[in-house]
Amino acid sequence: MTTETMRDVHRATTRGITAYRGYRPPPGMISWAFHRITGLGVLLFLLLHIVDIFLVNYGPDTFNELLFLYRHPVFRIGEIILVAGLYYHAANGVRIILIDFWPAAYRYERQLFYGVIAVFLAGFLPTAILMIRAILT
Amino acid sequence: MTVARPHIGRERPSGGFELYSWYFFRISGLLLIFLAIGHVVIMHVINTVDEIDWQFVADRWNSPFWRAYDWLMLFLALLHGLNGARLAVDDYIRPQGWRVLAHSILWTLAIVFLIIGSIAVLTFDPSRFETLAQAGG
Amino acid sequence: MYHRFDAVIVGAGGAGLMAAAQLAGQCNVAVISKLYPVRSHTGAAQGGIAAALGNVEEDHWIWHMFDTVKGGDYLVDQDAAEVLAREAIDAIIELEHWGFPFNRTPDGRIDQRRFGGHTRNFGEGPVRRACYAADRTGHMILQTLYQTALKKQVTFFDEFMMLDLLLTDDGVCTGVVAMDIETGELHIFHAKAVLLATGGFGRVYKVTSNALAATGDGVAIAFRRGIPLEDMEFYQFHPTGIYKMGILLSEACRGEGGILRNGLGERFMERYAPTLLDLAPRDMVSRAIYQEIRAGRGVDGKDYVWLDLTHLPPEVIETKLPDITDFVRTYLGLDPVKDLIPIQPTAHYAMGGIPTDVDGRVTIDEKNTPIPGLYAAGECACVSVHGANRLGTNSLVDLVVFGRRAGRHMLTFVRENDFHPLPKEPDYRARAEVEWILENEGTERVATLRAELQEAMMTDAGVFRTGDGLKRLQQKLGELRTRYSQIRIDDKSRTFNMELVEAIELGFLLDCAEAIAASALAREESRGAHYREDFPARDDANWLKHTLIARTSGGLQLSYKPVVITRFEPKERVY
Amino acid sequence: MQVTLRIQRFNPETDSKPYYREYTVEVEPTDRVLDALNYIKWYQDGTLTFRRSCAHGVCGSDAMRINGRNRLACKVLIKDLGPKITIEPLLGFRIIRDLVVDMEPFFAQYRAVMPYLINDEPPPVRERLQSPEERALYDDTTKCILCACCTAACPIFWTTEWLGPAAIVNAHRFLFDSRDRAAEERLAILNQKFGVWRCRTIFNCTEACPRGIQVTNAIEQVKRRILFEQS
Ligand SMILES: Cc1cc2nc3c(=O)[nH]c(=O)nc-3n(C[C@H](O)[C@H](O)[C@H](O)COP(=O)(O)OP(=O)(O)OC[C@H]3O[C@@H](n4cnc5c(N)ncnc54)[C@H](O)[C@@H]3O)c2cc1C
Ligand code: HEM
Ligand code: SF4
Ligand code: F3S
Ligand code: FES
Repeated sequence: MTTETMRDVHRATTRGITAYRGYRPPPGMISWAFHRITGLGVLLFLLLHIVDIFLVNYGPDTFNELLFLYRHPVFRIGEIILVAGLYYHAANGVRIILIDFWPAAYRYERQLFYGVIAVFLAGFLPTAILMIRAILT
Repeated sequence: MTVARPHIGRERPSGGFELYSWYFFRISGLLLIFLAIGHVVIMHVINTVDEIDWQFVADRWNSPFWRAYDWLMLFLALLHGLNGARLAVDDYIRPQGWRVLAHSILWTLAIVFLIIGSIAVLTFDPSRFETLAQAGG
Repeated sequence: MYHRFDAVIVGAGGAGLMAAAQLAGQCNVAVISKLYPVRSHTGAAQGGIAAALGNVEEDHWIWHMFDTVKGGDYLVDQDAAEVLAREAIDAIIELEHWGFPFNRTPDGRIDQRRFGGHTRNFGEGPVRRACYAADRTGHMILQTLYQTALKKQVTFFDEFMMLDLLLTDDGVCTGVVAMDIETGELHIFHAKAVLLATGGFGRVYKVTSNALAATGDGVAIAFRRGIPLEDMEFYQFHPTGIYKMGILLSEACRGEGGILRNGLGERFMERYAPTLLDLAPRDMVSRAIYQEIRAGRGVDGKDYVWLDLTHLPPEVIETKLPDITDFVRTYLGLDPVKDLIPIQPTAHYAMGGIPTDVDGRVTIDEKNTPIPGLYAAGECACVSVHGANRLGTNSLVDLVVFGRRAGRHMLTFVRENDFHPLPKEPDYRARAEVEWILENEGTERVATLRAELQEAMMTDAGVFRTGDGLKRLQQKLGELRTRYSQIRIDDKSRTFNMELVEAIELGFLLDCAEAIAASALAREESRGAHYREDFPARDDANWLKHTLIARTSGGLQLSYKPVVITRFEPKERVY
Repeated sequence: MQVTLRIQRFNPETDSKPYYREYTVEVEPTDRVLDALNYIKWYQDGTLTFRRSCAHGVCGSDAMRINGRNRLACKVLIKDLGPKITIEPLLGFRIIRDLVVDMEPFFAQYRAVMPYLINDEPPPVRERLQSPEERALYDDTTKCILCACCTAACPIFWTTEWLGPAAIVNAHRFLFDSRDRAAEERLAILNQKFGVWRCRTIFNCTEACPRGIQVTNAIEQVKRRILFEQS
């Protein structure tokens, strides 16, 4: 089948993103949804971050002025979420890579998923405590 | 009517890009565990945004190591993330025209951000501002 | 809508697809099926397909032929049985070359296992003759044949239901009429040759291993068009169906060493078949089970007994009978490794059907006169290789051997003959039937009638039969026939009207039931699967002959044709 | 016991869009969902439309969404679902009527991977040899009954064009068969844009497969095969 016919077939049948609501998601689907959301979220932050880092070239005044934004409480909370997202994305990414390259891994799909949650929490909780403490002081 | 279309004959399509993209996700992902998480831990956990300012960046980028580190992270994360965004585009935008447009935007973003990011990381010269500051102060 | 094909095959089970594979690429062929081909009931077959390959122990086609003849209680046409046993070997090899994933022996050849009634050296003891792929042999056959048909670019009309067969007044077959189920539209298929491969009619019985779609459509349509049906009284009950549900637990369970036990825990087959024990032919085992139950030795006084696999090594159960294990776990919540399985005989296979010769040509009388252009193969046909009782694994052989022969004969036929003109208004009968059912404003529900039919058939035309019972059954069928003209369906739309389909199918079931009842009442002897309590002995002097039953304007008409005997003289059947 | 089935209905002749109807039936806990559906069709509302045939999970006719997950109606028992059951057609396909969807695109995907043995070498007189170990490599994927539970459970299939897990399972069945000679062509098809790389290892397919096929594993094996053979 050519790409063209593949597309025809699909055009007549697809339900689009609304279909997500119609399926009671198994763990794998949840983990993927989070992987995608966190990946895109981190990307968004990265793009912003590149812009602001570019501003170092405009000298300390411009740059430091901008930093006030970063110190705003809303941003501080966003920062924690960013870290959470990245940790989750990294842990789940490792799970995916394991499934890809370790032939027996599919048997432990559920366990690996719980492993991701465990690794995520183990990394994130101490980080979060440190970060919250920093905000409060 | 469900008359089966005659089956489509043997053909030898070409592919390849998706394979490299898939591979790149995994390799860059593994490297990003060290780069991105290391970065986040250093910049957002051990140090906090309270401590970070223009001078902090300037000091850090005195070392070629950190410059290389940051540039590699920028490069990998940007391509990894935008490639991920491309997957999302393929999933959610199906009209051919819109899809081409979205892909063009992603590629443009990749090039533009790679350039401004590289300018920031590679061409930043703090001494320029130090002399300026001294001269002005 | 009008279509024109050299050959049209109705039914995409093993028989239909095997024939299609012969014709594809050689002539213009279409396959019509009311189900998607891979949904056909061949896919449910479990245990195996017999062929005397001799891969694991010595075996010869003539032993296979003998077992087939003896298993069929000598009602088998021996010329056909010889073709079956000889060509089985070729057919299996051909299937293997097409990709069939057989289980293998350690040296890489096709593995074989034991099955009921298959013996070494004319009955000395069990032999390993059944080639298999775990317990999904039928699934693999169906898949392999469908794949081959795709490879050969066969044209499929999926979810098209045949409603009528087009015969001219001078008795030539010119095509079929079918309904596109999705739209309700009628299509006329004009053809030089037509093959009926529509499968069995297990749904005339209440407890059956057959699919809901196994409603004898082809058999009934042929019957309605004046073609006689052969040996309809012989209907096989498989001993091991899941209690109440009828889901089949293959004979392979016993082939791998499973044992039947009554309520007292006894291995009761010792009393009925001392040599082959649990692997005796199905008719004998089914009767034995009922005799135990009648003698009060069913489990808890109920109408079931146990199938015991618990003594088998767990890995045999898991690897050689995985699907069966899955059925037992899913539907009974039991684990065959540890638990006894409640079983009961289940209606399984029609030995009778549309009479054909060894080339699949449909014949219409005692002299085997063929109808030009009409063929039948598979469970809907009766070449008579199964006689009064089919051996396990012989049906799949039947499909591939005679499906193949029918296909090849059709090919020569379509090359040598031209299209015959269609009769005038070819679809008027089918159209009338559809419109009648859609518009009838009666009071009877299809499901109620069907349930009563199945109940009556189970009681009076099941494993045990009596003259009185069959007469009572005929009366009941007459009553159901009248009530059928009073049906009313809720669904009046054209799009995918499954209620309409079920109503049409009920009509087919009634036809099959009538043929069974009348044939069974006439045969005053017991042979194979046909057991008359009022005539418990086999009577070769009067009854070593095939029944033919035809629908004529003056009612049902019975006639008989002789059995072909070539190598083996009828003997008493002991195991 | 009494159960309530909430069933999505749609008849293109009379309805502009799907809607739900509730039915209450008396069933045994050990009955199949299919039994309940049949009961409704036979004795309450003949217009309810669904496909079915074998009634014991081997023909693949009655794949549908039961309480939000793709299942065969004949392989789910009432007792495992409780008294409230929601039944909807498979996602991602055009609805023909009620629970019946157009399966043609699904079979088109299947045909696209050349699902048949290709070996143009003249065959031996007897069978081609294959060791039990070689046979075991593709055993799992021969079990597929083409029910579409997997493909219709894959979120990628709902939103974009791709071969889907069932087609890959059937490609796997031949790719890992030692008798087949067309691996290169099949891998080339699977390496295309809409091929295996669209799979994001979501595992919905494996979770849904009524035959217990390790669908994701099969897809991963194909990916690795392309990776190590093509690059
Ligand atoms: C549970 C079970 C297990 C079995 N196990 C074994 C075994 O181990 N070994 C063995 O040898 N045999 C076995 N059998 C018997 C064997 O499987 C069947 O007899 C055989 O598969 C019948 O094949 P067929 O091609 O004649 O028909 P089927 O496979 O039943 O196909 C019938 C075809 O006809 C089509 N059709 C029907 N009516 C119409 C119509 N009106 N219009 C259009 N198309 C129509 C259907 O769609 C279908 O495609 C088993 C049977 C059952 C039920
Ligand atoms: C920290 C280590 C990281 C690892 C181990 C990792 C791993 C992965 C992997 C393996 C994939 C491929 C998923 C698939 O093919 O199904 C992926 C996808 C993705 N990654 Fe990362 N990644 C990391 C960091 C990042 C970062 C920093 C970003 C953002 C800039 C990012 C954004 C994305 C996006 C958007 C996707 C696409 C998700 C999808 O649509 O399925 N990742 N990641
Ligand atoms: S892989 Fe499983 S779920 Fe998918 S079509 Fe085959 S049997 Fe159905
Ligand atoms: S659900 Fe879909 S994404 Fe892959 S693992 Fe299964 S095919
Ligand atoms: S009816 Fe055959 S799979 Fe459910």
